[in-house]
Amino acid sequence: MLEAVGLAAVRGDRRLFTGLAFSLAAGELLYVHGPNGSGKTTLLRMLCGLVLPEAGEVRWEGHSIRKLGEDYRRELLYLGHAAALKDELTALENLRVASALQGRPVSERQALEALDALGLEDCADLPVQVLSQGQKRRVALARLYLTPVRIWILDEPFTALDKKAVAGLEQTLANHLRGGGLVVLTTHQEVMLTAAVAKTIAMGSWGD
Amino acid sequence: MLEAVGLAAVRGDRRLFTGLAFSLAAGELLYVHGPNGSGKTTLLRMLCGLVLPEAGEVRWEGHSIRKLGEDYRRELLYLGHAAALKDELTALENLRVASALQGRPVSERQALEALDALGLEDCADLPVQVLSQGQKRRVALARLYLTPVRIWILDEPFTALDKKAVAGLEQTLANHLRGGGLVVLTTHQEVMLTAAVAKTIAMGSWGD
Amino acid sequence: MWAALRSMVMRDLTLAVRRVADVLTTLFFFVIVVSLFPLGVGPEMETLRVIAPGVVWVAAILASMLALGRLFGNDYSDGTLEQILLAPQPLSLLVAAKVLAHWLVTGLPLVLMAPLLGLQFGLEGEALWTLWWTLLLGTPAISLIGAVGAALTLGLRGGSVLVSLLVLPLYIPVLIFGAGAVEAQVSGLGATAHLSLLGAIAVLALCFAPLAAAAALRISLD
Amino acid sequence: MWAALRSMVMRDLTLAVRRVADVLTTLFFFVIVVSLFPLGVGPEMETLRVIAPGVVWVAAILASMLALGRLFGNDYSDGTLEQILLAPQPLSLLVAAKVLAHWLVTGLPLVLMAPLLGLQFGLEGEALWTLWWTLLLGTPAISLIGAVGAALTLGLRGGSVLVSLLVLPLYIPVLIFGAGAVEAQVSGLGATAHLSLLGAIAVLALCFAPLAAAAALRISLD
Amino acid sequence: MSTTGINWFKYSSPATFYPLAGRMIPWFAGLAAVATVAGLYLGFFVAPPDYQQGDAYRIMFIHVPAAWMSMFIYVVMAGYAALGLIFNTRLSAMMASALAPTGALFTFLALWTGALWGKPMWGTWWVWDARLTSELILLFLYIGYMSLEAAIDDPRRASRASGLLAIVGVVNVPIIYYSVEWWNTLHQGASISFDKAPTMADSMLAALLVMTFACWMYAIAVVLARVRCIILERERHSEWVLEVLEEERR
Amino acid sequence: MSWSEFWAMGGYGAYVWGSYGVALLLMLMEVWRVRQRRRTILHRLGRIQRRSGRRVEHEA
Ligand code: HEM
Ligand SMILES: Nc1ncnc2c1ncn2[C@@H]1O[C@H](COP(=O)(O)OP(=O)(O)OP(=O)(O)O)[C@@H](O)[C@H]1O
Ligand SMILES: Nc1ncnc2c1ncn2[C@@H]1O[C@H](COP(=O)(O)OP(=O)(O)OP(=O)(O)O)[C@@H](O)[C@H]1O
Ligand SMILES: [Mg+2]
Ligand SMILES: [Mg+2]
Repeated sequence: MLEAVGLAAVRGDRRLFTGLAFSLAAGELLYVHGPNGSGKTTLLRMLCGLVLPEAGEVRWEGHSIRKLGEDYRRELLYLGHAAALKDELTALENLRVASALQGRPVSERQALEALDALGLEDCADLPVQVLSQGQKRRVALARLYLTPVRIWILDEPFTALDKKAVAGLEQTLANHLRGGGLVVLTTHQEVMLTAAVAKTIAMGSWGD
Repeated sequence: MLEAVGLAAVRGDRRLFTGLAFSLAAGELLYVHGPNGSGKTTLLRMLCGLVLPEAGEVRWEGHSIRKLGEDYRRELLYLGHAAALKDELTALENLRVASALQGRPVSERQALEALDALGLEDCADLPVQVLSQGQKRRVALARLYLTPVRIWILDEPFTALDKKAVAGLEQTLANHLRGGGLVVLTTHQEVMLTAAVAKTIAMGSWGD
Repeated sequence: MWAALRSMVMRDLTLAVRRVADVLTTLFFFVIVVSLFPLGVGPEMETLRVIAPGVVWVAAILASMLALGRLFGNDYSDGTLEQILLAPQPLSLLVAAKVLAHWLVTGLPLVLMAPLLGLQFGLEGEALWTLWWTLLLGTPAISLIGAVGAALTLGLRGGSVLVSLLVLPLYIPVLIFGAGAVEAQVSGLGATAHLSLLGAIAVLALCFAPLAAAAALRISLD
Repeated sequence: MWAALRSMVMRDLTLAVRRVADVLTTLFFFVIVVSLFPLGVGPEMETLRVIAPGVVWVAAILASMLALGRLFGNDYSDGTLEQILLAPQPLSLLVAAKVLAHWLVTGLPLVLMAPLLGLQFGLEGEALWTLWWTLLLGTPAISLIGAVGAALTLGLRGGSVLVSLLVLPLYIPVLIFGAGAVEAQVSGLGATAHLSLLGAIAVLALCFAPLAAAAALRISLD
Repeated sequence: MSTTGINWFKYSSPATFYPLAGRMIPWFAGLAAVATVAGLYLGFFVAPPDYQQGDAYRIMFIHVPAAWMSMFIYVVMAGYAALGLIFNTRLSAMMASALAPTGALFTFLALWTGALWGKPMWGTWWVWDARLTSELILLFLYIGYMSLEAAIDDPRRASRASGLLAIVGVVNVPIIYYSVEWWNTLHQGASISFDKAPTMADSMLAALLVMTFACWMYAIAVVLARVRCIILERERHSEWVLEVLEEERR
Repeated sequence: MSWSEFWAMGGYGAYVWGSYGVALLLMLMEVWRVRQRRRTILHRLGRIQRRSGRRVEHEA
């Protein structure tokens, strides 16, 4: 169970939110929405432990994530605004390096399968530089098929994806939830998933 | 009259378009649309003379714009993806510097009026750094109210603008067209203007 | 046209005032590099006096080279450079205006600071004066030549290191005459020959560098 | 864990091979700066031999300082650094792995090239050998210390100049012992004392710099 | 109409040059091999030892051609770059970038062989003499040219940018040369100067000329081979490349 | 003149052969690099050709 208790964020002059709280059990999805600049990305990075809360704390299974440290990070997969890909490496190399960093090296075959699942079979050996925006995004998303972690924190994963890929990703998210995973998601796009299952947080209403 | 004759663009490996041609008379609007990466920005920058066509040429009143040089640039206003604002200068200073560069210095009063017209009266003396995305965009757009040039080339001018500002900008464009101006426009958003008046070019269909 | 040029210079100066940290860092870099040498070479005044002009000049070149990144870099990344290219003025004049502002902000402080550093190395009187003159003539040439390199490497990966690779060979004549003048003065030969050559280089650079830099900008923004 | 560290090093080395221009530019910057000195100071071999260790060392420091921008910079701007922070390995070890790769790519070539430059300055035999050893011990320390500065200035405007202000003072001991060793050797005192001090600095840096850099990275990404 | 004419010209000239170069390469390579063997024979077996330098002077037969080539190639490269920039012809730009590595190679060889010659003759590997210094700077110019070209991803933009650099550099070469000469001779008598072999035997001169010829042939062959690669890389999307490849495969 | 004398070059053997050896080595390396480059580009072109061939079939 992922819990936020009385979270507050201040960036520069602005107080983005205060007293933000929620709890998310296994199999639940949290949909964070709100206008640009309302603090969605800040919240997600706070949940990962990248941003230090001004007040409050984030807890995983009842323990503060700052105490848990590596043990929490081992359960976590975060995909941010930036795709975290190296332009000079091929899609395949990027995927394998990312997995090894995550502490779970994968074989070439496994990585290829994940790329296949996203329709990237032709691009596996191309440097990411020459891929289109949407293809880049998919390479980043391929990690979802590789690392069996419980918490997925996804910042606008649907951007730059075409219709078919959006549907596929929604399917993947649903499967993950059915398997007892947790998902925290932000998106500006209206997708079916967010309409149905979701617990939501509307940003821009927590500030003062 | 602005004409394109057999334009071709190659970026890196990709041939973005070949044999692209159109002509645009006074009072006409050209709406360029197409998916991401299809070459819209490239085309617009080519029309400004910033990008050298791989083949073909752009003509203004029958003469190649490469020959015309400064005479063409004097008739032209281009607003690109980037707002071309200096974070450290105030909105007012930014506007006056931009106009002076364009060869038509404006007085403080004129600049303030233009900012007023866009609802920026409170922000005129703030450094652009602290303005919101939409306000920054408006400062850039304020140049439309200042420099009486005939050709407007606007790359996604509607991004980050709220509903009211979009309507205002459409009005401005319509006025400019009525006054015998030319507009080349790209946008991903569906706006009324593009539905009604426009000559359109669909990118992504000119390549091979 | 003059209005456009003047507003260009004024804008860059205003920006420099608002970002004063940038200006100071160049100056401090210069001071630090010069001060590193006694540490590396040892404290004998005799040696130091001999190498002083060379060291000051190399440090000045390195410092103004590092500042080159800011000559067009900020304007490039926020889109202003596109607007400058589209202005109905000769691009080379606008470039010259920008270089002037850049020199006032990065080159001139070095020139003013150099005599102090020369004193630390045991230079005196005539020698110091000559050093000052060479810097006054040489640093504008350096800014001008550097502008070409900066324009060529705009927006490239690892541009800051690349720019040094490109412009350092071109700086060599300036360095030779600049540092040589002081030595010639000290050895009693007189520095006029060196100084006039430096002046000639500066004038040449003033005539051609803005043109080359303008061409390079057009290429870089394509 | 070793797998993660190894893949970190291998990744950075692979990237360096793909961007070989980046690697070469650091090396050539070093070569060019060293070659500038004779041009500034004059061609007398006597003077050159005296200042050689200082010049080589100052150039090595400047070259590796310029390369610091790339240590975390690329990973920062494409988002990989966030992922590295989120990896379930101790961040300081990952940082150490990155610094190792960076040294192999930017420091080691300098070390290998230095004897050639020493020859150009008329150094020979023992002196050359000592210079080589000081660089072999000193450049890792420089990379390690630089990592802290690079991590602190990540994403700041004018970061590249700022980083030099931060790290140069920390480099001074390395510079003093590095250049001093060669002089001690030449003057017959023997360089062991200097070399062991350098070694001690390197070991200290190895122990603490990764921790400090890791903390700095967490701060910079907040 | 006129635009199609320009198109045809621009696309076809690499297309016609590519097979032509392919046919010429074996000839130049063969000439290079023959001339090298002949030159080495003349240089090592026919030419007598120098009365002052002994056999060490035989380094000359590679050093002097390499030094000459390094300078010629730079000028030729800048010329092609200028043509490419002014007339926007693709082939000249490609020629310029094909020349650079070979020029850098010869520059390095001139430095290397010169250093190896200097050690026995002057007792030092290196002096900061005018000619030596400007040769070193020439190497830097080549490297800068190649680095800039490598750093830009788009080949068309890369060749324009590096072409501009080559031109700026060539303007600077004489300036550098004279400034270095001045710098070096102004305030000290040349402590060490080039001893030209006082009377060069005919056989020495012959060997030198033949080796120079060999270097020329080698350079032309290699550059043509490289420019063929560059043509293929840059034109790989045009029809004729695929056709030519089909033909070659047959 | 014996071969050993020839290789000794009157005591300058290391310098003379160092020069010619490195020259030869670098030239061979250059030739090899050019060949490598040609092989790479031909390989890539082959792929492009096969792909475009496939596309044509597809359309037909
Ligand atoms: C690293 C050291 C050296 C470099 C960079 C170098 C460079 C050059 C260059 C650039 C040239 C062509 C100059 C011209 O044609 O005007 C040249 C020619 C020549 N060099 Fe060297 N050189 C070096 C060392 C030596 C040494 C040690 C010797 C003999 C002791 C030597 C003897 C010659 C001779 C005889 C010529 C032909 C001169 C002529 O044709 O005018 N060089 N060298
Ligand atoms: N250093 C800073 N100084 C001042 N304000 C800051 C600073 N850093 C961030 N901000 C502000 O804090 C807010 C952070 O927004 P955040 O990135 O979390 O928004 P978001 O909801 O993810 O927006 P988007 O939908 O555009 O992704 C923004 O309004 C930004 O202007
Ligand atoms: N140097 C390059 N090498 C390879 N491809 C390039 C290079 N520069 C641009 N491109 C490609 O050319 C295309 C240019 O797209 P452009 O910016 O014109 O698209 P756009 O239609 O404006 O897209 P958007 O809607 O995202 O603004 C992109 O697909 C880009 O990947
Ligand atoms: Mg966000
Ligand atoms: Mg666009």
